[in-house]
Amino acid sequence: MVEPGGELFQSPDVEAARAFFRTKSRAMTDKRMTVPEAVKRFVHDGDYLAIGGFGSVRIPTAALHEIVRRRYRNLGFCGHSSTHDFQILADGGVLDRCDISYIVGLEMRGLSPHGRRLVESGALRTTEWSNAGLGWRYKAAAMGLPFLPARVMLGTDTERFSAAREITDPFTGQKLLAVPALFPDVAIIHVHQADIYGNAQIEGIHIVDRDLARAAKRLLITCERIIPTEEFRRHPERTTLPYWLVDAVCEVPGGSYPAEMPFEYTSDEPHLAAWVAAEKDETSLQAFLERQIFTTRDFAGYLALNGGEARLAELRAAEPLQRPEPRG
Amino acid sequence: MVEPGGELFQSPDVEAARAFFRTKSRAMTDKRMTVPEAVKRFVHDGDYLAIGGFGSVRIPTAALHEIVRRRYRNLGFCGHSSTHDFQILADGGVLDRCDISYIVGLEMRGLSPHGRRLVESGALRTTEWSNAGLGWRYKAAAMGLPFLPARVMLGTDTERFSAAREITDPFTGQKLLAVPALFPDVAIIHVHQADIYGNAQIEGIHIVDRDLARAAKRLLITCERIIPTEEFRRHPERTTLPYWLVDAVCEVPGGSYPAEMPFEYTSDEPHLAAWVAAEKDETSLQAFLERQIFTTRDFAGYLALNGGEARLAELRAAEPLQRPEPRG
Amino acid sequence: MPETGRYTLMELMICATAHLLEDGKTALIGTGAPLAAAMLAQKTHALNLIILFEAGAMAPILEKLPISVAGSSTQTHALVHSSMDDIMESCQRGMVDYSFLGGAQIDQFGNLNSTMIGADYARPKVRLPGSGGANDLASLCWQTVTIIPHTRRKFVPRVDFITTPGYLNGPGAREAAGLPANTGPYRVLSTLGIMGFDPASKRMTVLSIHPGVTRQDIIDNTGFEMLFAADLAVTSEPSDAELRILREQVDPTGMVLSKTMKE
Amino acid sequence: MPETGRYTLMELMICATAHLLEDGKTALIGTGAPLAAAMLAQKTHALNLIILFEAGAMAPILEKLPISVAGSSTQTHALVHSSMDDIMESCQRGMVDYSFLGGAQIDQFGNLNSTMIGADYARPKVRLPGSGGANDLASLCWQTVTIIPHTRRKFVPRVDFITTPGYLNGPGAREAAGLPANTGPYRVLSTLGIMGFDPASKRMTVLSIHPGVTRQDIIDNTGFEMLFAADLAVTSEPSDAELRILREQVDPTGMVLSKTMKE
Repeated sequence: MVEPGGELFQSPDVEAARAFFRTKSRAMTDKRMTVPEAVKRFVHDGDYLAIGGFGSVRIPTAALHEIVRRRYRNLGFCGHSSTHDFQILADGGVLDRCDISYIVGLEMRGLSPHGRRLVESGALRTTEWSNAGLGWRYKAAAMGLPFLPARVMLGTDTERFSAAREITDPFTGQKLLAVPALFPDVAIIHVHQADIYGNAQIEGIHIVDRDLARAAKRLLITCERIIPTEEFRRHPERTTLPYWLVDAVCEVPGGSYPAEMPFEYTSDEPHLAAWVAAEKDETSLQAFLERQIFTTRDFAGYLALNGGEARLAELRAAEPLQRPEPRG
Repeated sequence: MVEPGGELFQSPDVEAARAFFRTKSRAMTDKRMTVPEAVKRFVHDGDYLAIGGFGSVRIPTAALHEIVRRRYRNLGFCGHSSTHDFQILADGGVLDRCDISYIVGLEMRGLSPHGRRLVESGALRTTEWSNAGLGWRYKAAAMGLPFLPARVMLGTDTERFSAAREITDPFTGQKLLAVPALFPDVAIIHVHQADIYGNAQIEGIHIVDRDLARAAKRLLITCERIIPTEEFRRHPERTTLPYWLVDAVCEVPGGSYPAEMPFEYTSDEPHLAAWVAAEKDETSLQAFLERQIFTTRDFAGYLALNGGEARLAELRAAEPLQRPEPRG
Repeated sequence: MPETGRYTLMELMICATAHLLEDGKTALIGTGAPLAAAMLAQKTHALNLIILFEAGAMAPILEKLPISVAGSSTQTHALVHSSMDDIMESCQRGMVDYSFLGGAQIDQFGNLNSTMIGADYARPKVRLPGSGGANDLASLCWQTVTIIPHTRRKFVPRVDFITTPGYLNGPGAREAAGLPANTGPYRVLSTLGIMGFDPASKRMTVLSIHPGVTRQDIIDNTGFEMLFAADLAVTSEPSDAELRILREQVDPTGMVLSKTMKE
Repeated sequence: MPETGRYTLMELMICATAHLLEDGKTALIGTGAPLAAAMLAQKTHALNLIILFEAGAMAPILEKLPISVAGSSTQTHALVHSSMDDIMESCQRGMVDYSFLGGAQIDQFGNLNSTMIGADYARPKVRLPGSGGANDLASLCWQTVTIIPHTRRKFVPRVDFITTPGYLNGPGAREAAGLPANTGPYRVLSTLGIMGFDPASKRMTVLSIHPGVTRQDIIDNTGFEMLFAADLAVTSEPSDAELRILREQVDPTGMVLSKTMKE
């Protein structure tokens, strides 16, 4: 029996979670606010943070920058399929602990030099997981369960350096892994459409965002556009998140830039490459962050600095996915 | 600690299930066939059967009648929110065992006299569950897990007469119920649209059919209409079931009659009331079944006997849900 | 209480139920009287009460009282067409405030039987539907309300089968069984009065008596020793406005209002 | 083998990978060479190969090679826009036949390291991304294929960190660990040859050597004792038709084909 070796950053206690969710407001109120307002109000030093999307796909860039801009400290992070989102937070120096299924790597774009330095220096407390294992931790929380059984990670060092535990199926005696529920203090998800109350539509694949949105204690939404509530009542099969899960709604057109937003715009590869290049040493990284984040007032400033609407128009033109035509 | 008292009708062994699913064909072949062909080919005496929908909503009536018409024997049944579907099978005398979260009852329509007689006589071996508990048994199977933890049924006679077991959360010590995976031998689900390969769309709520379709070893689909595969590729967010889950596709317009089909037609209340009335004693029930099922060649014959297209047109006109208008 | 005069017993009970529902809360509701109460609440003091149906409809705008909890009438103008697992998992996570139950038998701890009448599970005298979602909702939702006719056949010393958990065999029993903390029966609305549960003993306690009903009526129609609150009240009567909305908007066809609460 | 002549080493490896894929099977595929191989297989002998991406796209018709496994290019004309949990649960249920892996290190049992180089987890010499979905796919899919450059730095006696399970420490180890039965590494495609695993010892065994490569080349570039099949073959070369489809239809921009398999 492999003993759990990794640190468990968030409690899987479902009674504590239920007590919190009992008090979470279900009121149908106008939750629109600016990104700075939303971040200031719902993100606190020391919080455990989770981000929707997939690193370079559908990420809430504006909120990530604002967290760096406000120089938050000691945030925990769920490194689930994280690439540019982790890069922003790691470069900004706001993290002190991290559950990892995938960080530092940038898929086909190589590795993040500063992400590597951060972990190799021992400055980040880390615990290992797999994508499914970490995703099922969200699902356990979303289901109101302290754990879910799984058949992954078993027998590996990934298990040894995780905080999972081995259990036995009471019916067949099958050995299984128990992955503990993960209730992030705050999650931020970028979506296509939302109404003023927080009802939200995500188009294309959902990755793990349905479960993440339900697992999170506080949930911030940034969206490409605000639409009328009537649209949700006309297409209830398309509602990804009901409003009572959501604490803040921020309208940020182009809000996933420089990451791609399916059906909207593709990624800005030169900018992402420049970001990696800027990480080559601390000096160039700090100069880059100063220019891109600390001296830009907000996301609009950041976007303007990198080509603004004209650049976004190019990226929109290059997007492979087209919205489906109206149904017959 | 409550000892499990109920009979476990289906093995939750995930290794056996994996071995089966490994051999299940993923070939993209034309799976259209008549209901008699599909039932004859994929349903066998002694099988454990599960039905989609919700008893009087979106049920595969044609297949249920065919199972009775062919006088199957010793079928197991998953009585999850079952009303008219259970009524047809129970009246037809094809069942010998049943997992129960809800049977005999007909929601606002009272109780099934024959369903009562069947259980009160001891002719049916039964095991108790709750709707969530039984639904999560499908989900465990769909997830490839031998069980899922749950916080229901605990401390009650429903638990005592179930086949669930109590376990302890390895992280918090919380007492939980383990509900065993349920892999039905065959499931039958009525859907709105399907293509010739088995890709399927269900409109409105899904109840537990996403999980059921994935849990079932063999899956028969009856549908209101066949549509081109291109429609699925144009609206991939609306695909409820991918074709590789499906073994047979039967086009049966009005196929949920006399149960309602959201967005299509409402229920035939007088006919459902007549069915309950016919159950008052064995003689009247057998006469009713003779007339409605055994002497009708197929579902078309049954429909014609009860008003046919004219009646269906009235029920279509009375359907409260309208298809959403095309998206802007 | 005679079914004559300004309002019926059913109307009184529906209005009393509606008064229990706060605005901006989530309520898991089945068919019949509780749904009429929820619709009335939405049209009076609880505009943003979130109605959920166990089969998967979330926050619909109801046009007519549904026959089935999965039917089209539960899905009209809904915000989400979801699934039973999503609904039940929301309950398990602690997001659902109210749920409503019924049953063939209830005991002093609020345990409910909707499975069977008789002594032998294998050969029941009367087979009933079973739990359906009742056990789930009573286990997982924060406050459960039971609506049930008040007779000795239903208010029994010991239910033949505990389908759905009340306080089981008393204080601490739910927690010991592993059920979520701080849950359990909240109110019982009967044809004679409104009952709660004594915080210490978890025993059923009459909080208010319906107009025209006596304390003795309740004692005579209860199969166990019923407790009575010190500050025993009379159930507040429906207002003319409530009755008008109930009759004209909530249930114009009388689908529920025409029913009586007798067995 | 020189990167000159009728085809490149990358082209040889992509075609060899494509030959492993049967029609009408399910394949969980990431980005890069394996995806090029799957697209080639679809355009040659495996028209109905079902391509799945771990982030949620099911059975797309790919127009260009994606940069991200969650990007728009994985979703074009898909049959289902689903989610990672649906995909991973399909793998766990036994519905996914093939998956493809890579890594920084591999040992004789096919265990893979993509987490860290060094001896101390807390202070790694080189931090790598971690498992991503690799551990999941290697645990759950029926046949896993690893594509990896063949050097002593990668083919090591002992990986610094077992990120992803091969046969762990040998026969029976996967089953003892609780991993699904009859799973495990199927093939290793390197820059020098194609390896399988000895059924009895579960040790890596060369099945075929790429054209122009010698047995000694493999021994010299492997950090553990490599086994060789009795009927050692030469890896079949790409046909002109395959090369044409690969260059003109699968990867016209050279996104993958322009890469070399060196570190």
